[in-house]
Amino acid sequence: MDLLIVLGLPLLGALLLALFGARTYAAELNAGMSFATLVAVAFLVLRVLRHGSLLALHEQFFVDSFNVFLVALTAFVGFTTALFSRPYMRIEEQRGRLSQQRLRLYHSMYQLFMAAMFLALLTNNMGLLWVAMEAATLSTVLLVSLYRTRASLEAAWKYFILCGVGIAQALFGTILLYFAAEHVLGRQGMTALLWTHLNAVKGQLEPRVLGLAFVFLLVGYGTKVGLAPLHNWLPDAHAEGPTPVSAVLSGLLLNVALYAVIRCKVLVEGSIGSYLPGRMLMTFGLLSAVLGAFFLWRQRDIKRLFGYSSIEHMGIITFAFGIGGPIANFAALLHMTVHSLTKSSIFFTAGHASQTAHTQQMDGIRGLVGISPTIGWGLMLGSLAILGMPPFGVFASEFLILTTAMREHPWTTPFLLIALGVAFAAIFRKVQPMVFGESDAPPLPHSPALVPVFIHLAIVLMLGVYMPFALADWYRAAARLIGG
Amino acid sequence: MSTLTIVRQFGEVLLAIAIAPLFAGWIAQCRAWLQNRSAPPLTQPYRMLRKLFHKDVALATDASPLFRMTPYILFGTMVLAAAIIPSVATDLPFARVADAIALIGLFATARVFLSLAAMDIGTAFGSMGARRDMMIGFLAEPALLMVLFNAFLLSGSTALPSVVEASTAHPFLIDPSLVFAAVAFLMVLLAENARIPIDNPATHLELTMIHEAMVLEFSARHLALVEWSSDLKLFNYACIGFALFLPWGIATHGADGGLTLGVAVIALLAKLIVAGAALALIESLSAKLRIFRAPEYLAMAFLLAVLGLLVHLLLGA
Amino acid sequence: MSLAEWTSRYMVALSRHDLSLVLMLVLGWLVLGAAGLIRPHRVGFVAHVLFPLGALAAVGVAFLGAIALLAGHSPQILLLPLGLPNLPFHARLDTLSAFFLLLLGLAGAGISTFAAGYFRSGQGTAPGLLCLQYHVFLASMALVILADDAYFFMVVWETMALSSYFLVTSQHRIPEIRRAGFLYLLMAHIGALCILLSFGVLQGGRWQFTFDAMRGASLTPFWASAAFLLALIGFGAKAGLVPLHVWLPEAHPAAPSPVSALMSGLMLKTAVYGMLRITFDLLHIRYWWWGVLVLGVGLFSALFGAIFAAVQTDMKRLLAYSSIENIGIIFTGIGLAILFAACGLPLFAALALTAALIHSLNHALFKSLLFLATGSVLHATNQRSLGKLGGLIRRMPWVAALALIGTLAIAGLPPLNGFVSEWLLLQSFLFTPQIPHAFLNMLIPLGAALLALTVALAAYVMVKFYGVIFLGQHREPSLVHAHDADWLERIGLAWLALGCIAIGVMPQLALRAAGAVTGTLLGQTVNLSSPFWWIAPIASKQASYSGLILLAGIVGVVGITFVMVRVLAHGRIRRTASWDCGYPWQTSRMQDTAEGFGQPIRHMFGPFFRMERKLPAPTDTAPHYQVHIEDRLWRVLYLPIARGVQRLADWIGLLQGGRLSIYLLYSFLTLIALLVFVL
Amino acid sequence: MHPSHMIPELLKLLAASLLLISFAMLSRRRTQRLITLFAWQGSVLFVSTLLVAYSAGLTELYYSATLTLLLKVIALPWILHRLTRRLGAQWDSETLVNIPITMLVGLGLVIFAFGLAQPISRMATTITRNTIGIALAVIFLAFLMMITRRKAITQVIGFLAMENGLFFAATSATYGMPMVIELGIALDLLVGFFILGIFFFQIREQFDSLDLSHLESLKEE
Repeated sequence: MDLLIVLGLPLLGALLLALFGARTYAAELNAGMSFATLVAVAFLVLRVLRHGSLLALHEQFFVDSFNVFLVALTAFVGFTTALFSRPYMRIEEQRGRLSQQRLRLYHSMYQLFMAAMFLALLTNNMGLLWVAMEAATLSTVLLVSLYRTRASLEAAWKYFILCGVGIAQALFGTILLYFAAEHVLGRQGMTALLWTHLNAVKGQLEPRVLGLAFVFLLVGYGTKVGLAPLHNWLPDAHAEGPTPVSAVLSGLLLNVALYAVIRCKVLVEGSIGSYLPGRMLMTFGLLSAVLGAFFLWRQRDIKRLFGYSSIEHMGIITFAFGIGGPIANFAALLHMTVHSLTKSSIFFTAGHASQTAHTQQMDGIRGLVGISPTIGWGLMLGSLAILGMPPFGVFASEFLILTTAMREHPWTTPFLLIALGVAFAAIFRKVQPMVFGESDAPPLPHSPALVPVFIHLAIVLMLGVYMPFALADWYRAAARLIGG
Repeated sequence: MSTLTIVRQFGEVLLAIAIAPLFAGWIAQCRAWLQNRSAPPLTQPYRMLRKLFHKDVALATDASPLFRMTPYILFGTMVLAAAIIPSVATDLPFARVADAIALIGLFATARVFLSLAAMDIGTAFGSMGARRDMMIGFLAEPALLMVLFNAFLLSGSTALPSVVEASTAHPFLIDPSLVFAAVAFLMVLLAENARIPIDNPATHLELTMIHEAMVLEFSARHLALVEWSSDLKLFNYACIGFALFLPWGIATHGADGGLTLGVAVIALLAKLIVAGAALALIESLSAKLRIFRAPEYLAMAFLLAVLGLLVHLLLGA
Repeated sequence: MSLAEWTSRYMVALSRHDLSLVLMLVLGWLVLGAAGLIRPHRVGFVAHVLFPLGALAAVGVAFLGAIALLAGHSPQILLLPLGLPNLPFHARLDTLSAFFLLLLGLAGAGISTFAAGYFRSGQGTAPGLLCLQYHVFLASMALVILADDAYFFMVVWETMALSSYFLVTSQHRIPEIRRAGFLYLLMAHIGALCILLSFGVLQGGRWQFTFDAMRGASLTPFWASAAFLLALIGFGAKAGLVPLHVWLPEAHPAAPSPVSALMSGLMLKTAVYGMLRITFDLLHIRYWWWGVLVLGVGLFSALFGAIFAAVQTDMKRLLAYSSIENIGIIFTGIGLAILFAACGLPLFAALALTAALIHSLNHALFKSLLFLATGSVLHATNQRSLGKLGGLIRRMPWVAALALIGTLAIAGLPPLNGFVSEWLLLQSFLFTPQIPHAFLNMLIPLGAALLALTVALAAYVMVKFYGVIFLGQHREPSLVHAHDADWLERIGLAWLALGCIAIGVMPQLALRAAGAVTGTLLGQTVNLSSPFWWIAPIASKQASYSGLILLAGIVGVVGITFVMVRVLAHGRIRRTASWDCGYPWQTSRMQDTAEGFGQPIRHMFGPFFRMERKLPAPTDTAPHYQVHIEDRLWRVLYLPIARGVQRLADWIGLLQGGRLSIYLLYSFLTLIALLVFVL
Repeated sequence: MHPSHMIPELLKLLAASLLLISFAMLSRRRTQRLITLFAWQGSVLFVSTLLVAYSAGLTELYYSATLTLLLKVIALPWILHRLTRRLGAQWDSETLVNIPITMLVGLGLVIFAFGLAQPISRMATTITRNTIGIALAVIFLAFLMMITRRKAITQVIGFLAMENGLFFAATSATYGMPMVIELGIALDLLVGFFILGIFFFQIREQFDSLDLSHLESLKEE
């Protein structure tokens, strides 16, 4: 039941905001709806914690330890982002970059996007998963092109075409999956696409077909994860869309796409019973991490910079899932969490920073601590966190990933070392002058909403030095479920 | 330790203090003869000291306490060194306070203080001399250490008394490695004591002087102490050389009654006479090197010491 | 009952709860740091309340460390309610950590006291924030020493780097300082990653990141060596071993002087600690070539540091390079220890290790002392360049006198502490001919010569340092207004100077402390039976040294001489101008400059440097001489790496050409490739 | 000859024609023609779906057949025609790779697709066994078309052609996906298409052309 509420609330929000999105209280409404969703999710989570995983509506929807924590994360970041976007969008509007109508579009699309992601996470049906992913793409296309500038249009177009084509591959993969499942499960009751059923019989599915299916699914959803070399849409979309959108793209959409990939990986690995999928993920992961790191080196635009850093981190996570096994999966899940928290908080500060300096070019941003200490320190700490500096949680996961890699696949560690080292140099040499040094820019008209930033960073910090048992068990259960 | 050893200890120290100027004077006399000048009397150094002690001190206006302390410290370290080196007998209460390496350290202390004092007044010459003297120092020390390595390999100890006793145990042993080491030591000795070919104690030609440049600002009793301690330094080096290479005659532990001590003193004087003459000869035969030839010279010394070492390891003595 | 009994009983009682007490003090540091944020801009409160308290805590840490060393009981372990699931933070206090705690406390106390007088409000970070960063830095160093599992270790290790980075960049408005900070943090991070990988090799199995598990794990020779090399790179980068030293001469001068003291005096020692921990504790086996490697690197770093220190013209850079030199000496000792241990000569290994440990302690004391002294000079004159100082002994007698002790100590002169450790190291070199390897037993003795050269060079450098700053004439007229340090600073300096003297005249105490460590690490100690003023590490017959008697002797003789001279020669003292060689127009500018003092070194060790000299032409009306010294390694090693990354980045950038068709092509080709792969 | 035997033959015929149309699309330059071809492709798809529905007697396939008819034969082509006329984008400028080479590559892709489909067709139980290879080929060719074309509209047509291939795969290989999914997919397609429509106008008003060469400013310079 509350599962339906979780799905329904954002849809309702989308509807309401489509109607009243242009009003002055739209931003508050947006935040309010997101908060309601968060509460509903909290109830859902409690139920799952109490009674374990559950199925609903003819098994079309289900919640297990893997997706429930992603749902919680999504709801939380969705809420904080809504909080952040309130003052941010106000300022944008004041500066005349957005009209009331655009704001309406923005708000309702934001809610729609959330709805799509919840659907993708909660559905048990691989087909619906695909539909939801497509829906998420479409809604974000509109969000990315919100400013209707040449650059934003170009970014949106590329985003649309690349992800559309990618998602088409995913559909073909899904068809193949269905094709294989049908022989085992038959057509009755439409169970042939239900993940739980597939998971139950994965041993009997035809390996060759699933091998092919996995390739298509990987390429398809991998495009949305932003795995190199399918990543090209990502930096453009992150740089040109409004900052809150960049935050949710990096923080949530990538996770959801990766979630889809992992669901498929579980099935396929079970079927063909070889390390092939794992190896593929590891290769993609390493490639993305290294390429992402080197891309970072030559960035000038602050949001582009952190877009590439998302590619790098998604690479690391994918790599960890590729290694598989309790520790690596655990680390990967942890990294998913801390990355989305940290990255979204960074985008918050970056957005305000570029508003303060009236430019996204990093050479134009200077001496933030002088102008507004909260923004400056927020950016500095966030960057240090994302660079894997303890005691932040990102370090915890990287610690586990590196040590496990050293144990299981030593040959990969040099690449990881290069990736992390280069990324560190690349990001930090840009961030330092932005935060420190002199500047004479005036502070922002609206006081920036940096509470979300520090909440996120606080959680990340806590995960680095102390992990609540509930959370730990939760991760462990999920890790066991992914297996590999 | 018995009163006897203490008496012996003080006796040795006093002897050293007493005859160090004499040794310097003797060398000067030999040099004069070799360069057929009319030689100054042997007592010349003593007269000089006496005169200096009774003069008034002309102290530079902004000389710091460091400057005024230095002569005493120099003298102190040198006397202490004399107390440590077994020049007459090995069984000395002070001998175990510092082994040969610590002895080098002691000399280094003296050098550093002198250099600091030289820089204290802030004249061009002072700091120039200090710089050069420190340079000679850090070039000489590795060579000296290698020499000590040789001694150590033979006796299994860096404590001079043990070295002496080890080598006097089987008399007239000439280990081939010692030959190299001895030459190296001699070269170091010349360099460390500001003698030709590195420095010329008799010069006041400003651009070439090292030691003299440093002591330029000292006067009267300060100068006296500085001079005396440099005499002591030379004497000490000579005694180290004797201990390492010609230990015969030194009264060893146990066998050090009055008679042997007398013999030891005679032996010491004999050695000093010979050594002084030899030094004078070398100095008169060799020409002073340019300051930047010094590295080559001391590298040579180092090389010889290392050769000695290798020879020893090779012949597995 | 008698006082002795009472104290001993008291000690035992204390030593039982050593670890928890230490942790409490560390927590106290953190609390003090946080308290700084209450009134971030109130200098009085921060400086005169918080920092002295921090100093007290440091004394406590030192005291507890000393007790733990004396008690010498089996290590205490404590699990903290923090950390990863299945991996709570483990803290452990054994003799090795106790020794370094002692070091940390002793030096830390002096530095904190000094800092209380030093920090003023002004440009840059607010005092309160500085206080936080400072105490977090101290605490993290203490925790690094106490950590007993890889994760805890890495967390506090990086926290240490981070807090020190913020301290270094406290004057972040100056671009050079930002650059230094960046370089520092980058090197620190890469080093940390290497250490992390080394732990990855050492781990005892899944989730087995505690040091105990690592001790249990058995590695093949290949992996053992891999772990060792990774650790060497990681800790070497932190310690500033050549060629990983480039950050050090930049970062240490950039920081405020107390922080430079902390970094040079203490932080570098945590790297030494880590090296010892992994090599002698976690790894169950050692190979002789490890020792040779460390020895070589150490000797080279030592010589390199000394040579570069000799040509510096900035007093803090000079000290930074001299830190590289001393770290090199310490690692030389470690290398010898590994070599001896691998060759089955535990006694000599113990000797070398003792030398390394004591030198760590000494360096912590005198390097902090000197950095703090430069801090006072900086405050008094606002000058860091040696070329603009001089004659300060007459303006700041206190600082000058205390700095003189530090100078003599670091120059390795008896009867001070620097000499003790160097003497021990040379002693252990004397046994290298006994190594059962042809060539090694002939080559390594030469290392002793190299060491001697380094030590003598250090003396040269220190004469330059002290002479140019404190002696001679003022090179700038403004120096007349220089004022002496205030009382808190003096106390801090005096404390450290006292430490130098104490260890110098009573080396046996340090020897016993180090003995406890070697006893646990190697199961072997040097001879500790001699009385406290006397050391004879192997045998009294073999070699012995007594700082106390030496000092007493010198003082005695000097005293007697002084009295005699007073009695016999009663010449008066006449103040006159210094002798001008008949050229009366001498100015203070005619003194030997720092460059001039470095000239022989430049001349002799030319190949080490990259020199850019600007010589005046004979016709110049205003002749101007300028020389710029640069580290060759920077151009040979680091710039190529940077360029390589840049080039690679440019190539990879071409992937993002902006053409949609090309992007589509990528995904198409990926698809095809994968399909072929699964076919 | 009994119809139940004729149907498979017919389906193969249709599949072949589908492939033929894809090649034709690859070779055409004029946008109008492309749209017509796309419509033809849709109708072929429609017929084949009908046949499958009839032979397998699945009511839901009839629905999806009608869906195809409405969406792909009538709606989209019509809108596309209007768009092209409104935007005056009848002509596609030169392709990036010249046509013959494109054809050759296409040929290679077809072979690859068939080879890939072998194992799958072997285990297929549906009467439309080996058509999945053709579906795959259609998808590849559409992909190729998207890569080689310069204009926004032509890229979109390629995209839609790809969807057709997917539909064909779905029906031929698996008698169509569950209805829910079909509907969802159709919906997404429609929405996406309208968004595209909006985009065309936006792009036109910003760059006053639909030539993709204008959309190359975002890159690593």
